[in-house]
Amino acid sequence: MSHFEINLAMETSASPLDFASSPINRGLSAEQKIDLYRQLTRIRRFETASLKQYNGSKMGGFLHVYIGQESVAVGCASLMGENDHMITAYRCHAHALAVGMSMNECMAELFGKATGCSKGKGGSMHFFAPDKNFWGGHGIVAGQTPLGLGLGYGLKYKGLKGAALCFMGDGAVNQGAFHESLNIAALFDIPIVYIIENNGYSMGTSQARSSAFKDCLAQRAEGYDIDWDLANGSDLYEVRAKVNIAMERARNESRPTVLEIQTYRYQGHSIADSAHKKYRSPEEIQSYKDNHDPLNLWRQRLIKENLLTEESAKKIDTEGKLEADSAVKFAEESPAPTVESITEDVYWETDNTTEASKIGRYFFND
Amino acid sequence: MSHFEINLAMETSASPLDFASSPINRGLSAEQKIDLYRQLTRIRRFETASLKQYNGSKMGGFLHVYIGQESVAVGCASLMGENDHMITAYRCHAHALAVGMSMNECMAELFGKATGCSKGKGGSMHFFAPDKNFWGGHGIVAGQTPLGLGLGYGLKYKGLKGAALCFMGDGAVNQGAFHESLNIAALFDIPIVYIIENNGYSMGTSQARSSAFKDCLAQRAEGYDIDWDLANGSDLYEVRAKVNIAMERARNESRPTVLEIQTYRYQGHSIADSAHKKYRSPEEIQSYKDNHDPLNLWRQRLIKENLLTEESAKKIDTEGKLEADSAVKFAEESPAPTVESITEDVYWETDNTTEASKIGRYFFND
Amino acid sequence: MREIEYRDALNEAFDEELARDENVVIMGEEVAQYNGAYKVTKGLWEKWGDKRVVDTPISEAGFIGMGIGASMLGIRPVMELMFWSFHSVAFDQLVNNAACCRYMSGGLINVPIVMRGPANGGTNVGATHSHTPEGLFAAFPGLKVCSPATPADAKGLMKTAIRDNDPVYVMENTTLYGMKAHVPDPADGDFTIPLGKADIKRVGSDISLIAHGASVLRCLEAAKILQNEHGINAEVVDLRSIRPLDQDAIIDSVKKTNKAVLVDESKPFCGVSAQIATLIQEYAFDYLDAPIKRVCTIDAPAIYSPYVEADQLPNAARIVKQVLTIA
Amino acid sequence: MREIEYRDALNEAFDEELARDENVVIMGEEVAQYNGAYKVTKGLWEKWGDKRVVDTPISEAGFIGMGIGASMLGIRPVMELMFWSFHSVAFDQLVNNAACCRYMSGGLINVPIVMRGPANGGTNVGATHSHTPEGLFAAFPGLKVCSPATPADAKGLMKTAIRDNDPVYVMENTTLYGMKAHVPDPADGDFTIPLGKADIKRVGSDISLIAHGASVLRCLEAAKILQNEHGINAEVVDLRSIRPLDQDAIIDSVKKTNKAVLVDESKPFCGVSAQIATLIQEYAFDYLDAPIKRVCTIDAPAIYSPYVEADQLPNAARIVKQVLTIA
Ligand SMILES: Cc1ncc(C[n+]2csc(CCOP(=O)(O)OP(=O)(O)O)c2C)c(N)n1
Ligand SMILES: Cc1ncc(C[n+]2csc(CCOP(=O)(O)OP(=O)(O)O)c2C)c(N)n1
Ligand SMILES: [Mg+2]
Ligand SMILES: [Mg+2]
Repeated sequence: MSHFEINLAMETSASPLDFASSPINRGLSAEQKIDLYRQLTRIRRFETASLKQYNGSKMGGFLHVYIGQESVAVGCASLMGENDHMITAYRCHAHALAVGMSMNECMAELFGKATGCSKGKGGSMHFFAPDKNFWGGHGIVAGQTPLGLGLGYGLKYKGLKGAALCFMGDGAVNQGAFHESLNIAALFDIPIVYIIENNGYSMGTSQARSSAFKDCLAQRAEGYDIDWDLANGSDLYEVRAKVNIAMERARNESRPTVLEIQTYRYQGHSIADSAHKKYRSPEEIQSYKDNHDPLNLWRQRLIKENLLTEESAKKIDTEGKLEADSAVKFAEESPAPTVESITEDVYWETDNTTEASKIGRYFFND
Repeated sequence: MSHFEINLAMETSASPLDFASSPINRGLSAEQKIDLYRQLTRIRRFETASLKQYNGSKMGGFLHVYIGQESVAVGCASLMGENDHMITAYRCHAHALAVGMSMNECMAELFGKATGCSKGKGGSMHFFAPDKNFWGGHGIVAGQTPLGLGLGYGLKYKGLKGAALCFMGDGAVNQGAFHESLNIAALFDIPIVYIIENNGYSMGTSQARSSAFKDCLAQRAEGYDIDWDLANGSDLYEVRAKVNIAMERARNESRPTVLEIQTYRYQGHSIADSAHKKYRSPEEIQSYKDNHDPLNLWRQRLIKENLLTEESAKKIDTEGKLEADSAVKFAEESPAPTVESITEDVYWETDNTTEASKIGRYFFND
Repeated sequence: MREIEYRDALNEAFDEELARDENVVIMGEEVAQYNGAYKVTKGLWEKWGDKRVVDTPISEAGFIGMGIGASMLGIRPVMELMFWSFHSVAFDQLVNNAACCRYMSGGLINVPIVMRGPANGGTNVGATHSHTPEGLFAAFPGLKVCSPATPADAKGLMKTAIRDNDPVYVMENTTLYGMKAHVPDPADGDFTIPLGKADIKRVGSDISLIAHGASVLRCLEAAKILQNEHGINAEVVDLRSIRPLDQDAIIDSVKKTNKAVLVDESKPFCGVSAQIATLIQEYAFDYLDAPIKRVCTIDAPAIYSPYVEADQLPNAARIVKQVLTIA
Repeated sequence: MREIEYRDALNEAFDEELARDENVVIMGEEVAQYNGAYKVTKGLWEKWGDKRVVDTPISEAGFIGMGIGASMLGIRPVMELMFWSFHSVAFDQLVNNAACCRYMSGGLINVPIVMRGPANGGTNVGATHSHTPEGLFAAFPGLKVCSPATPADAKGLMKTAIRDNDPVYVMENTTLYGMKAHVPDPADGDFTIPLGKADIKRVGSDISLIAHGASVLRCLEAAKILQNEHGINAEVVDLRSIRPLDQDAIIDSVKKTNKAVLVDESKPFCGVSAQIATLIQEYAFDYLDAPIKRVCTIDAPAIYSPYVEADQLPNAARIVKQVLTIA
């Protein structure tokens, strides 16, 4: 039984829900709905372009693309207000774009250019935009989960009404740091939403081979007396409805939630993962594309709602493609970081040449 | 509501159980039952003696005594067969004695003497007896939980029918390593029993201030689809009955269990913890001593079963006291380790002056 | 002259900084209601309440990571590791998230946390509880490390650490908590000591003893013996801060004395003293009359036995012996 | 002469040791069905099955601790960290349980595990994935560390590590996995290389370049340039093993050349090279014609950008430049 089927089995045991009519979705204007489609396509176009550029050897290191999962980042970001914060793992491009980062700075970062969002220092796994309440982009599996807790803690400490959204993969639930975070979240009443983006695999390992669980991964939250839920990630309405409930719980009751969102990645774990059609069948991949693709489903939805036509949808998609192309051009033409810049951005005090930075030796290069 | 009351509330919801008549207890001979009493008293006497010696400055470092919890270690050790293994945290004297280590080697270890079980290198927190399937004595909270998993893994790898017993405190459940261990235990079908010795406090922090949970700590096991149970630690019959079920599950089904045993420590966390009557009331301590003391209860039980009289019980207790006194004498008269011994027991290869040990420099003292 | 204990000097630093900046929050296991395992935070919870002084569960990776995350939003957590030795269960948060987030974000983030607690041997708590990781952390660019040897240094460095905008790891010492010495009266003004500034704890001319933390006190004992019994006038350089490091003070001292013995409670392999020796031979090569010698902790896990642990650590006798090989 | 890749040399070592000793078990994330993230364990699961080659969840502290516990019962786990960088989430198991259990038990226990995986920069994977912790672990008595630079060394050292009765941490290198060179044919007999034995990879007379891991190859490149363009005949000493350390080979080389440049992919502060420099100045003080110099990774977290990462690491140009300051 695939993880989607588990989900669907659970859903049908309750009365079938129409998430389109949940208050948070009913309030959406036509433009907003169309803009959500724009975000979905922009992300897919960005990822497609980056994949191509990676294969053209324009980047180094890893590239983990998000194609297939777009509804999750987009749905979540669309709910964020001034005091809501986001943090995620290494598969971070979509989250970055969804909170409003430009394709230019993101693509330039992938190219390792000085104009990148992290000045070429972070790369694919480390996009950041604190001004947009986006705190990365983190490479160590589950290492971001206590940081997310800290964002929630900070909100609460400052007396602000907000939620921290912390994303992680299905493989990440078995890291100790996550469990320590859950206990603290419950004990300290931290306004955080842990979102498990369950795409069924951690690298080449299926969920069943990496995690012991009863009905689903989010259910582990019960042991800490934390509310939890399971959502079908292919439906943007459902993502928004369920994440919103969790965010409201954080904002109003300062209580944590663990929300597992069922989704799927079409590509390999990273671009190096050429064997990804071995540990899962081509049929499985195709069936997700055919039946669960978040872009297709949202487009069809909006067409049915008479907000889009095939043509206008196509136009939006083309705009995304052009934007991605132009980001590639921007990245290509941007300057590389200098060797001198290697020792910048290490210490705040030396970067700001404060009085403190003048006392003692900070760097030990011969 | 104290953690005992929670326990009792849960018990009464089921039909009251008479653990004395469970098969594992019915099979006990008179001698065996009396010997269990002897073990309980030996431990209490050893701990009382060590406490006195510590206060007389005969030892360094920490001393975490086990008084009040004796039924747990004794009950568990009494169930161990040839292929069962035990590992625990720093509050380890009782486990050591219960598996058959001598008071002499244990007391000498506390004194830091060369005749100690760890040659004076480990101290109070680090008793070991691999020949008795006892693997320590570990100072880092929950650091022993993956090691325990390894003991179970080793059993399974070798095709032996046995159980690994891994003990930990109620404060230790919030360490990441424990949760990683639980997932692996369930995923790999490891024959292990995790025993949470819940004495209600981790240092000065009550269970409620350190852990978020629903009904009890062991229930967290549910998230990993692991069997769990809760036991009243003041009743030796109950401890044996419930631990035995778990050990049989390990031996026969190679499945893990998490078992929470409600118990209480009469002394402070360590001897340095002079404030322990502040974070818990003298009345609370007294009520445990009056109503839950495992020695008293077991003695009364055996008297009721006509296996002991107040007199014969007293005699056993006196023997324990004499044994402890003589262990103090042994420890006092034993030689201290030499300075040269500091660099022994670091590497197996250098200790055994193998060929390998003669190649390259191993130690970097000037 | 006011004399107070090292632990009280730290306590005063926390109290003053809690008053100065509402974003400062003290956090750790048993730091609030229990007053700290070593009573360093005594009275602060009672005075400042639940918000500013916070007890955590035994989840070092969890609460330290939480502090790092909160610091990105401008909170200034001052977090206790009951023993610095427990860094081992929070290492990822300490060396990746605290040290690298600024870098990986191209300078968009800073992490103004303080991590503190005792890091020393000498109290018979065995191998897992006696780590001295000052060199280990100073090896990670992005981190700052200091190790005060006196009550005044403890207070002055701690206040600076709390105000610093980068992560600062302060290594205290359980064997020093009860040490009493002069600390300027708060009434005489704000008292801080900069990171990166060594302190010549004894002026001398014949040999430089270079140390940090409790080893500084061992050096002072040794210097007395050297003076009285061997007529050797040793200079004692207290590094105080490991990173940033006062290289000038080290090199100046060696250029004057032409000889150096480094005293370091680290294990010898890649300890702080290895780094200092490397710098001295590079920057004072022509001034050295003899090889630089070291006195480190004897190269084994920390032994428990109270009968021999003192011998495993640097002590006056071992320092004197080592000095005499080159003096 | 048979030439095979570094990764295949390792694979051959595993295969041979799996055959030799039924207690050897290969363990780690993606090592079995996926053949390893870098295909180092390719084919082993298919050949040896579920019992001997085991995929683990992403729980480094959990499975490494499990391996340590199992090793106490005589199992010999050979555990992969997909990157050595991930040591940060398992640090407690690696430096306390693996390194100290023997000591704390007074020698009753031993921990015959192998930890292995790549530890290097140079592949643009950024700060958290590019740690080089060989010095960090060698600092803990109880542990052994080696770092092979060639396919033959990789095979020979790995087989020795697996048979060793203490914990051995083998630091491989993703940039070397594809390197092809001679490795003796198994048909010619059991091939092992002892720990603690350095290898002079190039004999020279004018200066000693001392390195380990991929830096050895950088030294060989630099030596060529030095010879051809500057007439300097450099000796290249490959440490291979960091602990135990072949101090004699180091000192002998320096006594011959009277000059040393240490090349070390560690960060400079307390890196392996700091320890080597300390030893040289102590044991070859009178033979040194110039200060010992170092070429380390530039002192910042690892930068991602493919345009500059090579400049952050030791490279031939930087080595040549440093040599010329003292040659
Ligand atoms: C602590 C740690 N261990 C291992 C890795 C290597 N690694 C990177 S991603 C990954 C798989 C994670 O899978 P999942 O959490 O499901 O996220 P997904 O890639 O599916 O988004 C692994 C093993 C790492 N980065 N950090
Ligand atoms: C990782 C780690 N953090 C903190 C400590 C300090 N410490 C030792 S025991 C203890 C309390 C543990 O309480 P619990 O697990 O309930 O066991 P108990 O002492 O009650 O037997 C603490 C905080 C430690 N040894 N290791
Ligand atoms: Mg996944
Ligand atoms: Mg407890």
